[in-house]
Amino acid sequence: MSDINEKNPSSLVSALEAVLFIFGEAVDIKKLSNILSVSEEEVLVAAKDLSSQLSSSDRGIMLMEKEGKYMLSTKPQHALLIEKFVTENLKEDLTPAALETLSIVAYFGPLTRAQIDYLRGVNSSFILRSLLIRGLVERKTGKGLAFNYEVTFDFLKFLGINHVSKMPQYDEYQKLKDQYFSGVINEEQVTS
Amino acid sequence: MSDINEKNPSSLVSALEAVLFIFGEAVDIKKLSNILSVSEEEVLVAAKDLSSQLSSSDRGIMLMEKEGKYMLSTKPQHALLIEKFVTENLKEDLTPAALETLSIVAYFGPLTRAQIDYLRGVNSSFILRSLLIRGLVERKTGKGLAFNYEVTFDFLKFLGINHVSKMPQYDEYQKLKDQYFSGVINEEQVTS
Amino acid sequence: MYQVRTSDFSGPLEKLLEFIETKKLDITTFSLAQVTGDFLSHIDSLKNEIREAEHSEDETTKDNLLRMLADFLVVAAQLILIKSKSLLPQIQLSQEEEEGIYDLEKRLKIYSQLKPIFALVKKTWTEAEPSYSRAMLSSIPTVFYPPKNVDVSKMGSALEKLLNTVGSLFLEKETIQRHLYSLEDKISEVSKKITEGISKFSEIISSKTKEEAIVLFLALLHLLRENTMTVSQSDLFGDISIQKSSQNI
Repeated sequence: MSDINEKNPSSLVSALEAVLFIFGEAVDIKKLSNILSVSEEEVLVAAKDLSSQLSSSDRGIMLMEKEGKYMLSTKPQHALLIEKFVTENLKEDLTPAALETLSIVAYFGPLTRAQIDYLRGVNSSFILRSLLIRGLVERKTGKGLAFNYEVTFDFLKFLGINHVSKMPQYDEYQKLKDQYFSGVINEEQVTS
Repeated sequence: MSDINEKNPSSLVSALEAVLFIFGEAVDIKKLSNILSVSEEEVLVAAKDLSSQLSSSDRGIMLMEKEGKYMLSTKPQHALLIEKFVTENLKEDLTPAALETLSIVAYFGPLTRAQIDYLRGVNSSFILRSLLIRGLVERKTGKGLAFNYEVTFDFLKFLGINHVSKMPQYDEYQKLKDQYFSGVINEEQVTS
Repeated sequence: MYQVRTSDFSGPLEKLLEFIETKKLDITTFSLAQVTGDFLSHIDSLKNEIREAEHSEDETTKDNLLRMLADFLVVAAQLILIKSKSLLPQIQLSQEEEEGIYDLEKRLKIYSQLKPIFALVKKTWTEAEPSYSRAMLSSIPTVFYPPKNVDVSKMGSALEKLLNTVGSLFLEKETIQRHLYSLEDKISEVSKKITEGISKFSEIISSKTKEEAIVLFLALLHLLRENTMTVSQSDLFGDISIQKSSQNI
């Protein structure tokens, strides 16, 4: 195996699949570009290629993508088969507060806590903490001091989708984000 | 999906791939026939089909067969790449989040994952998994269904101490242990 | 994870929207003033639940209710501003407070647009078949790989840093409780002053800050609903006269 081989587009798709298969968890595009010795753009192209190949009905797995991270998972139509021998990750019910917060973060995230509070009209620190503990949202350091909240791969897995844009009526509500929330969501808000 | 769908040859190949993907280890054909609700002959045909599809140069994984057992693994041409990737990952410095988790386990272990999550305020499953693989923490079966996490003896030796009680301010923190974990929900309640 | 005893776990905006929809009103400042009473009654029922929960062992439910009450009080304060502006024109609102009123209206409009999403997500969450992934490096045997950047003192400071953060969480809970108790105090303050013979609301609020005046007004509305007193206003923008009701307090 040499780096030259990996530059062959077909080998690159193959190597990408192998790395994601072994790691199991999500891998950052930077790490992938580094290990595969290709540019991030080339990783992007290979990921797109892999994803479209896996979408064939013969394939049992799919490529998930979120914020520049990739991971392989099973297609949702096999859930009943896999449930028979996997016991972890039980999907628990959501309280209305959890549902509200998760929905807002899924459709409009990444968002700061101040932005979530604004949209919900209440202080969300407690419910965000519980969603963080359940592994349904995660937080990342944003541009300022405030954390940005977004949904996790586990959340997407629970819904059996490989990208957040597969949420129902996602595009429709993105329009709402642009029109209605201008000045709310896009503004850099300082959290207390 | 219903078992009838799985009888569709294309779906069957897809289902076989999904099941083997999750199992990770070699699975007996009897077990596969049972999980997929098809005859062993049908599993054989699907396996042959899957194997030939995976042999395409775009794919990074392959189907291995040995004495009636099947398993997915990466293709041999990626062996060096995978080894490099795995080693780099294991040798990485600990992130602040991983250091925090490791410290909690060292001072307050044995702890369940729910207790660790509660104290950190975020889900720790990914970090605990990586600490496990690096041999820094180990898990043991506790009283209930949940695992208990504690640091390994190898790690203590690496730190130059022979017991966790030699950690700085150990006794002081022990006194606070009950206070810090008072709000954690009982593991049995969560899983039931 | 949370064992919520109440099936009705709606937040303040959802509740407000519900009251406005019940009265078949549009989302305007006027409508907000119309539903202030309903909103305050709802706060009362929340407080009753908290009292009931006092005897329960369920700390999580108590915590949830307290936090929810705190959220409702924040919105209640804005509603009281709106209501008091319509009843007590002598209260001059600052630009910030005027904006607060407009903001509540705007947020309620946004919230009403968001509401269908919650139903969509709930349906998807309940019905979707999940996807599964492999455990991290599941085929790799455990080998001891000690990190270079770790020693006992670094671990000690990592823990100290975390425990400091956890400490501030406990503090946050106390702050909420303190605010709630101060509201209760104001209610008894108004009640006491009336017993002492003060009959004009303007006298009660004369030497008070605007924030206090608003809480006192909230207390007044509260006592009104409990029928412990009656109020009258001679003209639309006049002072409010307070009479102790014949019933015992």
